[in-house]
Amino acid sequence: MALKIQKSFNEEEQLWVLVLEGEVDLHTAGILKKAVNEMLEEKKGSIRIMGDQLEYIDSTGLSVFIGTLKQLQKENLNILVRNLKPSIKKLLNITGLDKILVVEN
Amino acid sequence: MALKIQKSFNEEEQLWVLVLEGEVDLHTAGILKKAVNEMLEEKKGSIRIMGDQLEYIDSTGLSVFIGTLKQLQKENLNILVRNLKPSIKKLLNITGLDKILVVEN
Amino acid sequence: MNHEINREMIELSIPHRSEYVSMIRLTVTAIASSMGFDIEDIEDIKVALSEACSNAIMHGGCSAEENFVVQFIREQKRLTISVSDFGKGYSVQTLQDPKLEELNEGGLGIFIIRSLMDDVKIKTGSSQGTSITMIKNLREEA
Amino acid sequence: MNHEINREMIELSIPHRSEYVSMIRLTVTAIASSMGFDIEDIEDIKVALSEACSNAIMHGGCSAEENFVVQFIREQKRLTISVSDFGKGYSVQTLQDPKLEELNEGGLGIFIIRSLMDDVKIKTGSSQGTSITMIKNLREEA
Ligand SMILES: Nc1ncnc2c1ncn2[C@@H]1O[C@H](COP(=O)(O)OP(=O)(O)O)[C@@H](O)[C@H]1O
Ligand SMILES: Nc1ncnc2c1ncn2[C@@H]1O[C@H](COP(=O)(O)OP(=O)(O)O)[C@@H](O)[C@H]1O
Repeated sequence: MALKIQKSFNEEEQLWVLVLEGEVDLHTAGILKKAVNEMLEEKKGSIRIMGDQLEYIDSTGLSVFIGTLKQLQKENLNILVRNLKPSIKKLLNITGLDKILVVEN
Repeated sequence: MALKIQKSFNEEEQLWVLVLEGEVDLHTAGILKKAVNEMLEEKKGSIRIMGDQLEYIDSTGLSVFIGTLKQLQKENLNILVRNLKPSIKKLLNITGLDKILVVEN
Repeated sequence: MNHEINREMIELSIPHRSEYVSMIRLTVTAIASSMGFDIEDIEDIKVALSEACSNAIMHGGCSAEENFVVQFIREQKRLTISVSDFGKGYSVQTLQDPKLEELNEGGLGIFIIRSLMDDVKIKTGSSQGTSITMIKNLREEA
Repeated sequence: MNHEINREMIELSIPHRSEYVSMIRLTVTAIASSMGFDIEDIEDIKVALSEACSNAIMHGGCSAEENFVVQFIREQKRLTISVSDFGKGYSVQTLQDPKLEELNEGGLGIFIIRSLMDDVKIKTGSSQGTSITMIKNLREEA
């Protein structure tokens, strides 16, 4: 399974919505990084990640989040995550990343 | 993926309907054989195999069909197959089994 | 995925147990689809490989503690798969085409492999083990 | 599926390429689920194994033509997985726990493996290659 990415800017909330579908691993993390960088070049804003269809992520994907957070925090922006699977929540918890980005539910 | 089997006797057409779901291979062919034998012990009758959800079969499964045909033909009964995937039809064609059992569509 | 590969080898060593045949199908599906084989070819490859593995497990005469080996060689335009067991072997000369009209339940496996794959070679012999090598070529785009 | 197994070994040899990590996850999912691990444990195992494979691929320093080896040892009550590369190795002593508050992008992999698996051992050293062995125990039924 590969990774599909949908991005759109939510004008109302003034943030990027990023729908991730599939698996983020060593093979696909580069695609995620590229998509995020393009978004932030187009327009600076917080990013909400929709995790409903995110089946898998590991440290190679979390590193992309961390790198992005570093950029965003300078401008007081953040990453928000929504509807993550329990296994992925567990990973954020283990690494402490859930204390740095915003887990919306 | 394993194999799930549903069997029921269709009184109107006086035949067994066998719904196969999943994969018939070396590991699961024994379950199929057992199910068929139990059916025919309960009541002799032709067997219609519903292939809508049969994802995979190979010679270990075809051998069960052939062994069953041997029993059925003695009583002028047969095996009918319906809604098979193209790859499975191809296999019946290669082996010539499509000329011995009844392919309903 | 489209970088140039000259030749890559993937090898799987598996116990002589029927439970593992479906896992081997998962593996070859992943390999073949990433090479660009279409659904029909992938199904052909899955069946042929399963037949070879079933033979190793059923006929090799090895115990479940012993392993057999599946090797995949991935080249630009073809996939070569070998299944090798270290079991009792057999005599290829005695193989006959299946006679389905007589409703023989056995003898279909190697016939099916030869029908579905582009090239098949068998190396076997009494107590030498058996190695069957089969090739599927990627079809040229129309 | 419930026959008695004392100890079975499955081995996979794979090129140093990121494309194969998802295939390795398929393999371990099949093994772990047939052993009776629950969904949560299977996810833990998938992540830990992927981390180890990513490290072999990223840090081993091997070319894509070389292979690394994943070995699964399946016992009644536990699964032992080793990932071994024949690359440049490293010094485990210098490993530090990740400092996420400093937003370091690296150094999470081994920390995650240790968090998710029941027992982890690393054998490595300059130009000796690296072998990481991790164990997950089947939980007793409640
Ligand atoms: N790996 C093997 N080891 C030993 N004998 C084998 C092996 N593969 C095939 N054979 C022999 O060849 C015969 C034909 O095999 P095959 O065409 O697959 O049909 P089947 O498995 O249904 O008998 C088998 O019955 C067996 O005697
Ligand atoms: N298989 C390996 N071969 C060589 N070095 C390795 C290997 N695995 C880990 N390392 C070293 O250990 C460090 C920490 O690994 P890890 O915790 O997985 O984090 P990361 O991969 O993000 O750096 C790596 O940066 C690397 O220097």
